[in-house]
Amino acid sequence: MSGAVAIVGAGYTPLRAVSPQASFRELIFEAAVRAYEDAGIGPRDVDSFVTVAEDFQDGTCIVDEYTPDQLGAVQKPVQTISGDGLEGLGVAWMLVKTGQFPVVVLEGHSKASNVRHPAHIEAMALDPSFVRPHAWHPSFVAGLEMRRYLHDSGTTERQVACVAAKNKRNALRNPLAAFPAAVSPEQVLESRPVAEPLRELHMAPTADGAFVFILAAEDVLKRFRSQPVFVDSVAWVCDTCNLHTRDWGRAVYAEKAAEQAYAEAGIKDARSAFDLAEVDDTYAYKELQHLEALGLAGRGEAGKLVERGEFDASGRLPVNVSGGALGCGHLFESNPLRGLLEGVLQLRGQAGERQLGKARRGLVSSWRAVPTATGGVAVLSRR
Amino acid sequence: MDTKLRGTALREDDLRSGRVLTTEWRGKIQYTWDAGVAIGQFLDGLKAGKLLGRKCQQCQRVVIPPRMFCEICFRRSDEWVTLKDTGRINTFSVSYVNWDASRRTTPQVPAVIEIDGASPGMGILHMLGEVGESLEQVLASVQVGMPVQAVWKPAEQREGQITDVLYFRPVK
Amino acid sequence: MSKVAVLGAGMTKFMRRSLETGRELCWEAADAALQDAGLTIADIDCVVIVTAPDAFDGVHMKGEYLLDGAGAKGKPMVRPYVGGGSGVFGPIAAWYHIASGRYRTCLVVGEERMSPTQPHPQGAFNAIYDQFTERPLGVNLLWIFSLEMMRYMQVYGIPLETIAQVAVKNKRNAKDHPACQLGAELTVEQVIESEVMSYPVRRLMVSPVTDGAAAMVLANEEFARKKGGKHVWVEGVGWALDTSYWTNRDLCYPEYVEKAARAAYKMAGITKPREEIHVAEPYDPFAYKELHHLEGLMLADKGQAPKLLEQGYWDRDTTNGIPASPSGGLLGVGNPIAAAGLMKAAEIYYQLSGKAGARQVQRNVKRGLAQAWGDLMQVGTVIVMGV
Amino acid sequence: MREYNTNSSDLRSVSGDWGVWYRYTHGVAGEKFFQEMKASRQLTGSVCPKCKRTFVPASMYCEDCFVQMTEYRPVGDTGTVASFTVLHESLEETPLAEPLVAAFVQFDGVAGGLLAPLRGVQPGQVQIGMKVKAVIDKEQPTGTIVDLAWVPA
Repeated sequence: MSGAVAIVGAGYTPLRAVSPQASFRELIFEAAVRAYEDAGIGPRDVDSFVTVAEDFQDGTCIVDEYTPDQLGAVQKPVQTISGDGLEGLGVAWMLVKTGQFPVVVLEGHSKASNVRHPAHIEAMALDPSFVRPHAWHPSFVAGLEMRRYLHDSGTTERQVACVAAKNKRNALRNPLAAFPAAVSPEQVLESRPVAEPLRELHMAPTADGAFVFILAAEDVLKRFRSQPVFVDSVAWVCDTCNLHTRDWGRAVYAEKAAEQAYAEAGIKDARSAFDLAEVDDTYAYKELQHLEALGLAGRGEAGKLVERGEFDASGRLPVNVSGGALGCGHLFESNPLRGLLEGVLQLRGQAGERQLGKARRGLVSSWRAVPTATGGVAVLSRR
Repeated sequence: MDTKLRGTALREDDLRSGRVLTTEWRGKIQYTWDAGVAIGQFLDGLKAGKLLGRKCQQCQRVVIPPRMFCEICFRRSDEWVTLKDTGRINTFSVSYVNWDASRRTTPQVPAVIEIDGASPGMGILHMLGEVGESLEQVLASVQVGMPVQAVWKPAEQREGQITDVLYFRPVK
Repeated sequence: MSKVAVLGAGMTKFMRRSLETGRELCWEAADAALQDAGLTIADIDCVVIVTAPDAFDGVHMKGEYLLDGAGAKGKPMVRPYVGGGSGVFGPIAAWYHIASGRYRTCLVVGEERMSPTQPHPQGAFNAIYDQFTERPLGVNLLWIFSLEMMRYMQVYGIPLETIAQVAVKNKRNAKDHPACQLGAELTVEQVIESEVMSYPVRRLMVSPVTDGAAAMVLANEEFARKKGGKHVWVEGVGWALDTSYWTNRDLCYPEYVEKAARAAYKMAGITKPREEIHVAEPYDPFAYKELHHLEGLMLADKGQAPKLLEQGYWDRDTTNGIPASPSGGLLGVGNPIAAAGLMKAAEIYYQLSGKAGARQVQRNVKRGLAQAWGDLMQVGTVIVMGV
Repeated sequence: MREYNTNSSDLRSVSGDWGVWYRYTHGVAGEKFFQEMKASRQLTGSVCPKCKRTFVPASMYCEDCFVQMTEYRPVGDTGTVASFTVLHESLEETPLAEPLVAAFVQFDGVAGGLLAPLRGVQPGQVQIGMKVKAVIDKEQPTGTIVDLAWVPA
């Protein structure tokens, strides 16, 4: 493989529960302008474009139709990945590595507020023969998974509640966050049951927003004015989407993706390798399950560690210092791009009030939400 | 290549008769999309009986449907321009098929109409009306390049939707 | 940059409605491609799934739903999505997976199941139009094609009879394709006299509603050489997406196809495509589209593809022309969208490796291309392969 | 004319409904499963010729070995709750009148499992590892998965 790949530009909008002031095009345009400004280039300097989106989330059939204009990508090589932001990052990364596309743009956005019946859309991802006809609220999948995870790992409901309390509190120091709050674990435990043991405050509410990143090959980094953040590796793995054959207690995809990413990035001991981790927390228990799968906590230990404050912003390994999805909002396929942005800002020293003292290497992990068992891992570093 | 391919073809009757089992799903696939600045203004213009375009001072293009940015120059566009409600037919079709593939007895005539006052080639999709009730009549009365004019809903019935223009008709 | 070889391909029958679920179609096609390549799923490092709108199968996140049938369980899989261009984009995506140096092998699976959509699959296409300025007009899919066809005919003065000949040619070619859904021996008159759906589009100028899947296995040079034998290589790839404001473009010429073709030719070192491309599979969901695309591919001058058609230049048994859609194309073999594009790419592999059987073109072929198109008449995807 | 929307009364939106619905076949293996369930009230699995495991529900191929499964066999009607959830919310995002227990049940010596509602037990009494029995609607079978429920064994 030729040369390293770095992020040389990042643009974004604030994340908010609704965004009625702007169309999806205008939201993306705003993020794109910021990304190009950040890198000190224009869209004419870009060789290829990658976006992440799913039709039913945007409400447009063949949603990639509406991607080029607001990125300045008309008549350019543009592709949409029906996958999450880390899969998009992976595609952009591979394009750079072919040597044919030294500069690649990655876009992701959410207009979740425009979906009238999100549960109906989520339900359409369920197997139409064996699962969907039950017509259950799709959160049942997370409820089943959380139950089994608690059972297998010995994690307590209070420990899961600590995740929600931590992330919402972290979001108080992130001006981009849609749902910052000072809530106690007890308040989380008392919130409305949805799919027990899953409760309302365990679930990330959806938000709107847009992200644009610019990636470049190592040998062209001089073209950009920003400080590069290197993508040492990005890996993604699918377990099965089939609810009948998956392992309900484990995040197998995250285990395998981490294995690939760590091998490529030369990481021997994951526990001491990172200064921060932005780990998928679409549901609070997912953060713990993912921390264990990623090797950042031993099996059955993540709950105890979060309860002891080890994953706090001031802890041994700050996890979701951005506020995570629980504090910033669930952005569909763009969830990991919020984590990626946090990684870039922290590694550049631009994270403002929540800037960590030491931030040289970070990890971002993703999960494509219910009902999938697909996720990715990216390793970022500063030189 | 292998000439014995797999695949079990069914007839509609296999499913309708219940010989082969099926399950149905009627989901609520519904959205309310934020129109934002450019389209919000455009829709307000329609309600007021006007077609609005947007101009980029760098390339001097006036575009419709309007957007707040110029996708060619990649910059914020500069000003609103009230266009005429007339234009020329760029292309048209005479359609006998509805959205669900059911057939029509009288055709619809969709067209791309280049709007006067916008830059050359700037068209919108709309319908033609007063052009006949059959294929022969439509083909006799419509040509590419022909001037047309918008027929608006009465002001009190307009809602700020593209359908506030009922159709375009030939300029008499 | 590693060279990339095509090791095998396979597909299901193309059917109006299948008993098989989308997953099962994927498995049938993937298994056939692995067998053709002489490999097992354990040899596969990564998977690319191409499938057009979720609105056909009626499954949100369709790539996730299909993945275990596509052999992607426990593997990295991505689903790149460029609408109707996705089929040919499948091997393009496999190319960048392998050319990046990260993976040795890639299985591409293309699937489309249109039969679940009710009241008719065409209904799903309404939501391709702009939700603010177009959908409220009560749009339907045929409009964009008929509007583009009309513009193309008007600008270049193309007679309807010539366009009908594309349908005659492709439906005839398709009779020799084992996946074929709609092969037929027709006359130009029959095509023209078929039902007017959306003038100037006639029923026999439109590809059918189809369920089906196709698959292809690609590998890097080292893996291919170790396996031995003669290989078909990916020599160039290109893709381009035009503005979503389709009513602001002149529909008479597909510039996005030209952009995609130029990129692919450049990578393949092709400077005179009309001499250096020996067989082509241009995308033909509608009869005029094949001619339109042959011009965008610069295999004919603007407006001149119809004249060449009249001269038999695109026929399968031509000796001095470039056979176009020897497979029978979407008009004849069927149109399970992404699977159909992949079927076209597979046809070039079959032709170049001499495996096309009754469809093998007359002339000696060393290099060919497949092209697909999609979205709001907006995407061009081109792959050039050679031996 | 405004350059930005800074007033709530300027906000505009457009609504739309895709208007399509769906009819799905169950596939080669699913057709066998549901026909058997309807005709003989049995749950059908399929056997992988390579790894020798039996999977329920029946599938045309083994996800892991990627080979075709052509042998089908019943998996019995008694299984174990592998996980469950007490669901309080409907698909319409309104509270359910009665919470329901959705349970994933596995069968001895069989890979995979099935999802169905667990009835005849208080939500608080359900536990992972609990034995349950399949009940298949005889009165008005629909030939779909909603004919299946669990009750305590």
